Amino acid sequence: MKRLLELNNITKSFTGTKALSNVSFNLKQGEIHALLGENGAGKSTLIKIITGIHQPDEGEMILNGVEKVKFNTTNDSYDHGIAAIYQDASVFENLSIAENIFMGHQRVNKITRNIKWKDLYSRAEELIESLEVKIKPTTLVKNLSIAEKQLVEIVKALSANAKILIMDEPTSSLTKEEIDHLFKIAKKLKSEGTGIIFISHRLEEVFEIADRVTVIRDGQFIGTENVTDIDTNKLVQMMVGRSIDNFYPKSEVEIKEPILAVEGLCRKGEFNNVSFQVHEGEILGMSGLIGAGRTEIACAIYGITRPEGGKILFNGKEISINHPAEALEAGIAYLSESRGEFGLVLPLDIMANITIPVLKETVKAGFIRKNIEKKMTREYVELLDIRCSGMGQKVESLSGGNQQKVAIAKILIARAKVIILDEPTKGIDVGTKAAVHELVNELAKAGKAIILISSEIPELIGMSDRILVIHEGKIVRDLERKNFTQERILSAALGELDS
Amino acid sequence: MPSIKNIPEVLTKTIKQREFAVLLVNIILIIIVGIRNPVFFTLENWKDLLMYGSILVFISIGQMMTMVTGGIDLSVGSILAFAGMSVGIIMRENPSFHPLLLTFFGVLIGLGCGLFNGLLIGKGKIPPLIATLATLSIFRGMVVLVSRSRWIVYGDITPGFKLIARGNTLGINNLMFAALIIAVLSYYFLNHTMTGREIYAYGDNKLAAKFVGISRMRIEFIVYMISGVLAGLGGVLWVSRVNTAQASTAVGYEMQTVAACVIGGVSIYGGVGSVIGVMLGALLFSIILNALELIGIVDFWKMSIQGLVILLAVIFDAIIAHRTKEQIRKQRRTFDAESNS
Amino acid sequence: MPNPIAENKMIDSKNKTSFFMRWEFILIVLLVLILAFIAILTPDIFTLRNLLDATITFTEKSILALPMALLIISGVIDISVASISAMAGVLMGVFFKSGVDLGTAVVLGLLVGVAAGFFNGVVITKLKIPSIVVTLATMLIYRGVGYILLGDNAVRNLPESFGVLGGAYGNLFIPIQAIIFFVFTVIFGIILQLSSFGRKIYIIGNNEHAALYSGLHVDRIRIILTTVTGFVAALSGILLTSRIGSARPDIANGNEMMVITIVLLGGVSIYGGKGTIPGVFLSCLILGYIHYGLVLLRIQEQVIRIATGGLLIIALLIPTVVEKIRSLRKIQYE
Amino acid sequence: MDKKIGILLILVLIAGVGLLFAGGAGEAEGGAEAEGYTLAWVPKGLGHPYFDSCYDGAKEAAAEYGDEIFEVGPDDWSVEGQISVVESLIDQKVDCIGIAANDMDALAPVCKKAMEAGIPVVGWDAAVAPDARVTFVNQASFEGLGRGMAQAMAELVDYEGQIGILSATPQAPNQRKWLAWVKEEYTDPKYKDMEIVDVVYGDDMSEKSYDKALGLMKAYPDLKGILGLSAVATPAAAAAVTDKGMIGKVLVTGMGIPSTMKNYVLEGSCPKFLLWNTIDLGYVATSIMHKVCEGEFEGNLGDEIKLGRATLGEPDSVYEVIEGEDGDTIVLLGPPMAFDESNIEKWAAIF
Repeated sequence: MKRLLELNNITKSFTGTKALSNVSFNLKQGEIHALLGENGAGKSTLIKIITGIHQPDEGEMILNGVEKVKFNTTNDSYDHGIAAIYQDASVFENLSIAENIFMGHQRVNKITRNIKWKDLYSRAEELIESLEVKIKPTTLVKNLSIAEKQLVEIVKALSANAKILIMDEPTSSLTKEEIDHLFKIAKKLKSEGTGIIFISHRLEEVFEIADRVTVIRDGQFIGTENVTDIDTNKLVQMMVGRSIDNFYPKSEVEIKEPILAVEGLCRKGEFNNVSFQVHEGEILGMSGLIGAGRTEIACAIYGITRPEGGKILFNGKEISINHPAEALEAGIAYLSESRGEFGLVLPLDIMANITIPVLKETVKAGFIRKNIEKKMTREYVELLDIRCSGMGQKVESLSGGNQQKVAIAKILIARAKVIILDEPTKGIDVGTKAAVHELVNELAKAGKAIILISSEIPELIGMSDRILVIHEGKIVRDLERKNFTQERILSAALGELDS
Repeated sequence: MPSIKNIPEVLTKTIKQREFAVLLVNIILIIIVGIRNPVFFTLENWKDLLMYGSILVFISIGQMMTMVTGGIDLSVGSILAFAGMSVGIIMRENPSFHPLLLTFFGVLIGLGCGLFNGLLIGKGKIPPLIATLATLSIFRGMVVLVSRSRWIVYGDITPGFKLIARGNTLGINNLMFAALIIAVLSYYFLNHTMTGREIYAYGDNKLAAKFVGISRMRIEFIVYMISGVLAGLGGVLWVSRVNTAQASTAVGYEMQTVAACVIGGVSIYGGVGSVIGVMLGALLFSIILNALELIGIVDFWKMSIQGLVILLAVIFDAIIAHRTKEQIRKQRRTFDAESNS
Repeated sequence: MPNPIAENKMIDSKNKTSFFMRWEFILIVLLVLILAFIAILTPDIFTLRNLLDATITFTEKSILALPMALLIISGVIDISVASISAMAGVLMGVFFKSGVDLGTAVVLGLLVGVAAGFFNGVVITKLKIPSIVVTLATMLIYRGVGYILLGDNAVRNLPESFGVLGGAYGNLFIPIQAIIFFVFTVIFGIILQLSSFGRKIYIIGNNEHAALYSGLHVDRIRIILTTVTGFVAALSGILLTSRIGSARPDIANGNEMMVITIVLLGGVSIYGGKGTIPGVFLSCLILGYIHYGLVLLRIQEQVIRIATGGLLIIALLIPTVVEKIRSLRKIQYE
Repeated sequence: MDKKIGILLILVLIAGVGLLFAGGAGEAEGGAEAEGYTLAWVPKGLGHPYFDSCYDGAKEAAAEYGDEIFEVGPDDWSVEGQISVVESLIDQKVDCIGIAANDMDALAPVCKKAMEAGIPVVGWDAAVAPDARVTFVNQASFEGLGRGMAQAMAELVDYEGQIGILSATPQAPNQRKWLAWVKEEYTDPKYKDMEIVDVVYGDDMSEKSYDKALGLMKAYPDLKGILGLSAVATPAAAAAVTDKGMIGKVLVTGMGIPSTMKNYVLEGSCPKFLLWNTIDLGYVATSIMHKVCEGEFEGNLGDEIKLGRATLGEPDSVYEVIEGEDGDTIVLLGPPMAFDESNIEKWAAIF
């Protein structure tokens, strides 16, 4: 089969730090090639070199086995039929779907140079339909759900009728059905001879869809395998350099008193009549599709938004929480799913980030005492073994996994009794993932009540004592551990109740 | 997804609501003032009003473009004065020059200033607010330097030059004609050319813009250039309208243009803004000034009242925006419980 | 996964930290050069007494630059300060005229500033309107109040004792204004650099969402800052009034631009989250003495105006250039 | 590439700023001489033809006495600006300061400070408080000019109809005094058919004054005349009248500078206006500054001084310190002088 793309001994460094060294990679026509590696392994950098956002310091890029190419802008790669879907949907909120799809590539009238709107919208219409989705191309993107924005991204890529399609964690914020849909599309394209580079942290997805898989670690090329020749453990080994025998070590903890209870919690358009209890030592899983209302419920409990009905009981006493500060005061902590936006202050150092919730404890006579702060921080840096050059290192220069650890440390330092973890392992590498799971168990052992929100059903099944399934803002299932099955949870999440 | 279906209506509605609101306020104001003082309705008055408004309109349009990219151009007032003063001097030295030639000079000077801003912001990566804050003083200083503290007075203005502002084209006063032309052109440019759309895209999401290969530098050069050119042209028309140019010409005018934009619903976060909105905003602003004149409101109240209007405009916007968000949220899904209750 | 922005940030931050290490240093060098400049060109004038006296001419702006720095670092800007100064000055005068004794009048004037700043803060935070737009509006409103009250008059013949405040003819060795300025610098320096409140300011300025999710009262802190700014603005207005011995609505015109210039030249990032009080303090002196020096050289005001603008631009270009040089070097190393 | 341009930009800026320094310094050199006194000439602000023509007179006198004179003033016409200018003049230890105060009281403290530092202060055009100056050269008695303008207006509209008044900045002391005298004059019964309908302020800015004048004509359709109380207001009003084609219907008078008023006088929108001889004002004030430095003149009531040349006010070129209207001591330049088509051409050429 013909080679669409060949990268030979690519090296790239940013201000001293080598992001890639001698990485080679190739993509055949009509194949789906998975690109795996822990966070900061260099996957995105490789992708950005292929799309022309970055230029390699060394190494060569060969198209169709013959043409040596060098891309200086994304337009160059676009013109060579390379299109990419980025994980963080990069869309223009205030522009229409159609404009988002064709921005920078609108067809214009030869003489008057004005954009051919009719043509634009009709082409957009076709493309959207080809995905069997129903959205008006004139809709402003800011009115779409995250998933729909992802789809816009995909359509954008298709519009290039690309020979090479790069999917950088396209599934990280899609629901199961949307993922299946996406895979259908991917396979369709594949059958038409398109080569697809597929990046994901969900190994099962890799096995489901990829033909070959290439692993890079710390900017080094580790190897390329046929998916049929390897299994999960082998793959994990390649990624982390060590094997992880047990992904989800569930340790039995005796469940004590109920500590937090919500009764008939409502908020128009988000969730309705939500009631549940969580006990000390319990890990309460929360499943459901993106946008089902899981995060909204958490935010309402944590005081980001105001519930419009129902009540929250803490240790049996009704409490009203109007601000996260009050939640923390009461003993409820929340880890947001997007750490960059809501979790961390990237430009500040680790110390400053971790101590935010307990700043007053670092203060003596009005001044922050660095030594106290250091002591408090070190404890958690060691506990979570955050890999850093020191407590003064800026968080933005940490790897994704370590950033997440810092975010978690911030939750722990608040000494909350109830901890809400929203997608704590989203987009972090397998190694850290295991560490996080370990930690969650530890917390449960220590008698904390934990609400674990996750889109990864295996994770929920592995970790939880009980699982609530949310669908369209309502709790549709409350499963005991003994009744956990992928199918039950999924069908409930999709709203197909088999009662 | 059931969610999306009903949202576009909601949104278009609110968008209308804003422009509509400005329009409404305009009308109400016109009526009130008209009742208080019939002179308001005289053709004379409207001519003055619009002549004042015209310059504000197209300079505000330039301002809008910079704001759409998420920037701002505080130096328009100084550029206007600089261009006006320079052209005045050129005219004083060579009264024989054709008005159009002089206008061309004005535009050229504006272009130069705009390019300088563009260079600082596009190349030098200086935040627009500060860059233009600095050039505001620089260009203002240049005004006095070139004038060598001799003003351009009525006597220096050639009859031909006076006609720039007072003459008519197709029966419409030149100022308004210019404003209209510029408005139409900008509308076309912003809504029907790739560059125009790229300006919105860039202001909307700079990262995404980078991904689709929109050049940051190009966009910023373009908008500050346009803003400069329009300010330069404005300077010429201004001098031709008031027949004088001095050190303090158009001091603080940038605030008026920003005000017109804000009232017209331009988002200072970038990405949002329409020519029509800005025109209405500028009109509203001119009407207020004119009205205060006519109703004989004591001079000293004017400043506060202007400020109040701007404040009300933005508060109104904020409330509308908040409402929309709530509406969209509440319509994301409906629960049986609610539907039967 | 780090997106390109994040990666660039990484590079920036690396430069910036090491760069900001040197930023204050650059300012010091600049200051020394300027003083040397004055000393050489006008040796007979270069006395400590004169230099201290000179501070009088820029204290009002300088003390205002301190809270403004905090405000901008927290991600808010207030361009209505000059108007608040004028309003406070006028109201103080009006109160005094209406028979209130001077002390009370001053206090009332300060309270007016507090109220004005508080109003700014509430509108900005509670209605979530960009601060620059809000204060653009209140700038006109507040400035107008002075004119509404005094119209074409000014409150004249305030008691001479009051004039001492402004240091205009207080015969102390160090003008009261200078003392106030230095004291304020120390206070604000401690607050921003050492206190937990200061830390919170940096956190909010860098990522207000994260701050909120970590339980910081973002709105409250910002309101406090605008209020403090209002207070200092009022104080600055009263000092000015005292210096010119009459309360008038047209004072402090355009000061907001000058103050912002000081703050930014001091190394504060207009995007919030970055900047230090020492930096701002230095840039106060730099701009103050540049102006003083050029006036001594009998250079026309407009030229000085241009020079100041040029200086600001140069200051702002330095980071860009430094960064470029660095990144180029780096690549060569590889 | 980028870097190159960045650096280039900086170089350009530095060069530019540098040049401007040079330029500025150059200007400052004006009229410098070895011996003689150093006189500081402080107008209300920079960039105004009126004050420029005053400075011309000042330079003439300085040259005559071999003194060095230089002009410094606030470019924003603000009280604060003027104060810091004087502050720096004190530090520079100039020999004498001649100032046209933006505010009588606001400038007093710093002028006192100057006097204490041994630097005499001579007021001209607009006074500082009496205790903060040696003397004040009054261009024309406020009463004389105020009543004069009132009469001129009355003659133009022959004693009947509505008139509007266009003044400068609200605070300006001169305008307020003139306005007072104008109103005083109109209390006389012979003006019973005349009515001052409104007083508006153009902040001494041409376009604002121009818009105000339009506003007056709009708000009062029966308006007969506009009285301009400043050298900016009058031409602006005249321009408005001319542009509105109201020549003859609305008549403008007041005070103005011949060169800026010429066309209006000839067109008839402003047939007549008043002013003093600004060059003489500068000349006299500077001469007095010199004498003060010499110690020949303390500004006591009745003191007399002889100037180098005859002036409009004093053909025999001898001036005497007289009692001013506010009981202060002043030197009066002389009566206001009227300009109309008979003499406009001649004077427009001069200033």
